[in-house]
Amino acid sequence: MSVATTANYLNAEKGIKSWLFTLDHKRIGLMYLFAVMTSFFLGGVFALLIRLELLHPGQDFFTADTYNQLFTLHGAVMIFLFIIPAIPAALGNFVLPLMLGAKDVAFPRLNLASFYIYVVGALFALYSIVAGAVDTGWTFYTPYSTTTSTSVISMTMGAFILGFSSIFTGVNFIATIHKMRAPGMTWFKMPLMVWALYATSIIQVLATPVLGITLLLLVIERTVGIGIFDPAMGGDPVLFQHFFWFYSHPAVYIMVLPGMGIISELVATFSKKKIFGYKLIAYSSLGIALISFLVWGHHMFTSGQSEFSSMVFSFLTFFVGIPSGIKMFNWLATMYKGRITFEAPMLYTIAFMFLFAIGGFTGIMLGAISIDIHMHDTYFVVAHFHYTMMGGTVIAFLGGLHYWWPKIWGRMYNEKLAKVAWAFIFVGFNVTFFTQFFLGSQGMPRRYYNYLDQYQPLHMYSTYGSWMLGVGFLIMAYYLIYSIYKGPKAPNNPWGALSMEWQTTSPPIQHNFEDQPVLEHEPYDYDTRMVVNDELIKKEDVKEKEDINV
Amino acid sequence: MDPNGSLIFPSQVSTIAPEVDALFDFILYLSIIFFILVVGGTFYFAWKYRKKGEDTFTKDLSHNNMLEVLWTVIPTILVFIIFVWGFKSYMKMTIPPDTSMEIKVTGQKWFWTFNYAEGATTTNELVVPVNQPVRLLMSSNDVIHSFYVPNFRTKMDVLPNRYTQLWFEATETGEYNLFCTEYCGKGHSEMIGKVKVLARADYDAWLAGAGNAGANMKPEEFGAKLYKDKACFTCHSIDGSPLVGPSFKGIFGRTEKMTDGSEITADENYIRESILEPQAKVVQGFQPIMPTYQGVLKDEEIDALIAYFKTLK
Amino acid sequence: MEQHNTATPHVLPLSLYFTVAGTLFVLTGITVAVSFVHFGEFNIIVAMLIATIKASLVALYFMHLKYDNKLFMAVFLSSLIFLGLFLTLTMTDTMHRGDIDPIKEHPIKKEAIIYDK
Amino acid sequence: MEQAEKHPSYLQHHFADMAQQTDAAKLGMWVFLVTEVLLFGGLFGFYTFFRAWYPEMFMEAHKYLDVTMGTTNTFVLITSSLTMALAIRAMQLGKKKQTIAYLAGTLFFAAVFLVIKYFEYSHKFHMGMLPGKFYTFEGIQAANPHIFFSVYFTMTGLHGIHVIIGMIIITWVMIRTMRDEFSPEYYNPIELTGLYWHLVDLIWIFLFPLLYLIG
Repeated sequence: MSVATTANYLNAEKGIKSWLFTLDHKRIGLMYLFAVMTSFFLGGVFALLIRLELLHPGQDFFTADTYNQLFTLHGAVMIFLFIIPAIPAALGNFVLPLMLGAKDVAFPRLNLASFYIYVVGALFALYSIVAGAVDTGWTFYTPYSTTTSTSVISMTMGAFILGFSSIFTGVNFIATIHKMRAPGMTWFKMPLMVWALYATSIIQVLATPVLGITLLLLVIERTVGIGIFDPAMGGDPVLFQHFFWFYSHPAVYIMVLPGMGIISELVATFSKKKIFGYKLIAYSSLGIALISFLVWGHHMFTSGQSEFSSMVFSFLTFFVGIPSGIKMFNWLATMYKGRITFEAPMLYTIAFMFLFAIGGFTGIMLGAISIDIHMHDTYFVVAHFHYTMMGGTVIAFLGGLHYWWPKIWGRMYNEKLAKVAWAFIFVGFNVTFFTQFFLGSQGMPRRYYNYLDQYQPLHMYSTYGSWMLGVGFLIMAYYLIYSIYKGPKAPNNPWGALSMEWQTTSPPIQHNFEDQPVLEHEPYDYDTRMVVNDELIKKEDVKEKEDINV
Repeated sequence: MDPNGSLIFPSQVSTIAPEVDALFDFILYLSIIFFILVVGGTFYFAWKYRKKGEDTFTKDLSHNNMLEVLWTVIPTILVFIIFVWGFKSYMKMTIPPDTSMEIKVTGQKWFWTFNYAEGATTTNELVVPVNQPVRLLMSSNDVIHSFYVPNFRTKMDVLPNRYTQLWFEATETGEYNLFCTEYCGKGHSEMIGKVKVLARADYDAWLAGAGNAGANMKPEEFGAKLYKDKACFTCHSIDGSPLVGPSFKGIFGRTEKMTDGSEITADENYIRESILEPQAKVVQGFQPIMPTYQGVLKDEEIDALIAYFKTLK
Repeated sequence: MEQHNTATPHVLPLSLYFTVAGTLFVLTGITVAVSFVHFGEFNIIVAMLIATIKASLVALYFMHLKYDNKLFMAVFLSSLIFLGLFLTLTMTDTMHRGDIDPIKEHPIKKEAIIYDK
Repeated sequence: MEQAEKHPSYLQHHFADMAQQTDAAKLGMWVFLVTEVLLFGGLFGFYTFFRAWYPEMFMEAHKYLDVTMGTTNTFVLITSSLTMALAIRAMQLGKKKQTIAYLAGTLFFAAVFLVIKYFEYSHKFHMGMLPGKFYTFEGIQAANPHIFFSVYFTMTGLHGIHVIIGMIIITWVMIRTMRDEFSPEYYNPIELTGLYWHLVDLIWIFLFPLLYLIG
């Protein structure tokens, strides 16, 4: 694969077996990366097909059944197979031990097991396409999911198994962060990405089992008819929604927290500035993790839950917005008086600020109960969560992918093409989803295969936007894959970053570091440290380079 | 979009709508201010502090307690205001006034049925008087549906084996869209009805006539009307193409193979049974998912439908 | 973090294990005996109280929580706290459905379809 | 690092010393136990909500569970927990034979637990007290008694699966003990198995009174 001259993790061992049975977190991370990108491609194709059908009202390309299966698959694949493992299991697996100065994660075998569990879960989920695709939506609401004749069981079993993969990653990361930090790296000298992964792992560990038991019960309900979710059997479908959202709301933060971690890294690195309010950002990650467990009922304002419940959940919901807001302000303040450069990762950072702000503000709107009553299950919600999930998480993921790409492969991608792809994605995204805010507030319900003529113009623009997005991702796929084979050799520290993963070679050697690294400076000490051409320059050594105020 | 509405919302037709929109506008303006502050700030800083010339060390600005407290406290106060405001209007839209009239709503795959206290029954068309609080007592016969009228800004899930309620007071006459917003399967996007808001006198006249709607029509015409009104078309075409159920084209006198292997010729008895007990005999190749119309259709209505089917050659 | 070196085992006296097991046996006996006396809702409180004491004994001594890294205790307690939050917040719904309109409190048909004869 | 003098075979390459490895493993296990608590937590939730909705039915239905068998099983499981704890203690002192004996004892009691559970289950099956739509028993007058048995079978069933998994793991560490893989310096796998086994006991400690005693 790589033709680098020195020994590194990519070429140290050869043959397919050395990959399939590897215990190296970097190789496992790469296998995950390959898997999640495949899922992203699949989910993306489903999305394009959905948008294609919605170009005009009425039946154009698919039947209603096919359409319902498409949006279910789009949701399930994107959420369970792509976005949840994307940053922690793929990128996180690769960078976490490097950032901590460790040789590996705490439990390498568990790490490999989690990958294969993911694969098994994915096969289950994809089998459901062959076995008569599910048409329940990724939320599996009862009693629809217990009565429909499609293959709900294989999909829910898939999600159940994927849950274990997610739990094992979380267990692994928690133990790693607690026990494997390099000498000198105290909790408040860790990179903020590590804090974000820590908070993410807490949610994974605490919330996923509840989804597990819920899906298991759904399977039992379908097979044996135990009757706890089925109103005809004396059960309660609203209870299912509580159980489901107890996981699935925190899951939103499993997705976005690591994205925020990436943004914290990027904004400091590309502003060459000490991160502003380090502790506040770290605590806000934990705060989000905690509060995210207390707000799930805001998905259920119209579900028939008690009014008291709606009040409590609406109240708590607003408090989850505050730590996110704090982070935004801190990133902004980090840019102040920085020395900003605009490589692709920084462009993604700016795009993140723009898109996530919109996602956040519309989240506040939806948190107010009376507005949510109108907006619930309309395209407004669809647009809102795409702005947070795609505009937030996916954009941050892409930023991180470009940022660590040279470290992963030892190759640079084509910066010009990266900027072109970024522009396509940024504009295409807004065209696709900003229109949907208006569709939603005008009353267009989600999961509609057919719609009234009055909504046609906006649907049309939205579909055009999705094509732009598709073109952007195609360009990206081209230059990234090209760079693996033909890209120019990357320096060890192309961005001049100070955290530990940049102190080893690109790509890293098999056990990450020649000697156990010891923390000498904090990850964001850009006021006294500078890296030029892989060389660390200390302020105390360079008297003539006093900080020039720009 | 709605010609009477704004860019964002469809026109306001209930007493609660202006309140919802006002809160929305409040948050919208706040959001625009903060958006300019944060995202505008991002662009401004990005341009102002872009790298000019050589690499340098940057300033050690790592925290500022005053600022950090400010941008924690101010948003907290603002969201608290939003919560109280939102909750107050929510309480208003939750508790129906004592003067409300009551209509029973049943959702099922994939149409709405409305039962009036006066005995009238309509399908997919809710007729209400203007300036009159109306309380809907809702339940579902199969899966969860959701009752949503964008112009009223109200929505409530309709659950099987549970009652939920929703109330509104329409402020302008006209016809408004009624959507199902909880995904309920194949016909979900066809589960669209109308809310007809009438002036009081028109409403009373309609109510008086609603009981004997087919009185002065030929049976086959009445049947054709019922085919439309009762939303049979969601599942049964009249052009021969199979949808969820078999087509009605040429149904009368047609011999079909059933799921149990027997063959049945569709006559009056069979059609009648299929409407009242749809699961008794199901045509091969179709799912046994049709709901019963027991209590929804009256005898003379079934007869009218049969008369209509006879015309579909 | 690293308060106590787990590389050298911390051996507890044999008598302690038997005392704990003995206490667990006795408590089991008590909770069964008490269940035959009817205190109404008080029965639940007593049973749960005894179960909690028993569980604490197992966790503290058999699972060595008392002697191990305090972090483990925090980890374990967090699971109970979050479980508590889950139950409490869900009960804001399940216990309050009829608050505004009593008709919403109960299912329309109380018996499940399997009892339809 | 400084531990270059000695790197025993059971110390994995990416750890600096035994203390780090043991502590990491234990922390990992405790975090995993948290997920187990929440997995069962969902079922405890069902118990709580449905008991609150149908208190009379729960009172009525729980009388059909066999308190004698339940109590016996509680004693059996506590004893197995004791032998598990003693197995670990024996290994801390390097007494290999004792460890094997105690582990075998734990396995034995676990088996007894399952046998008793089997008799309980078959009795319920026989009487038609099955979960959900298979429920045919007619002796209970309150509404929807099948839900109680749904809760009973899912809770004890999931617990039973955990007992079986525990038995497999105990057998595995027992074989490893026989192969002389453990010593007072390294007995981490037995310790972790113990933690898992005690948790299975802990869950039963709550299941028992909730289902058998107060219903």
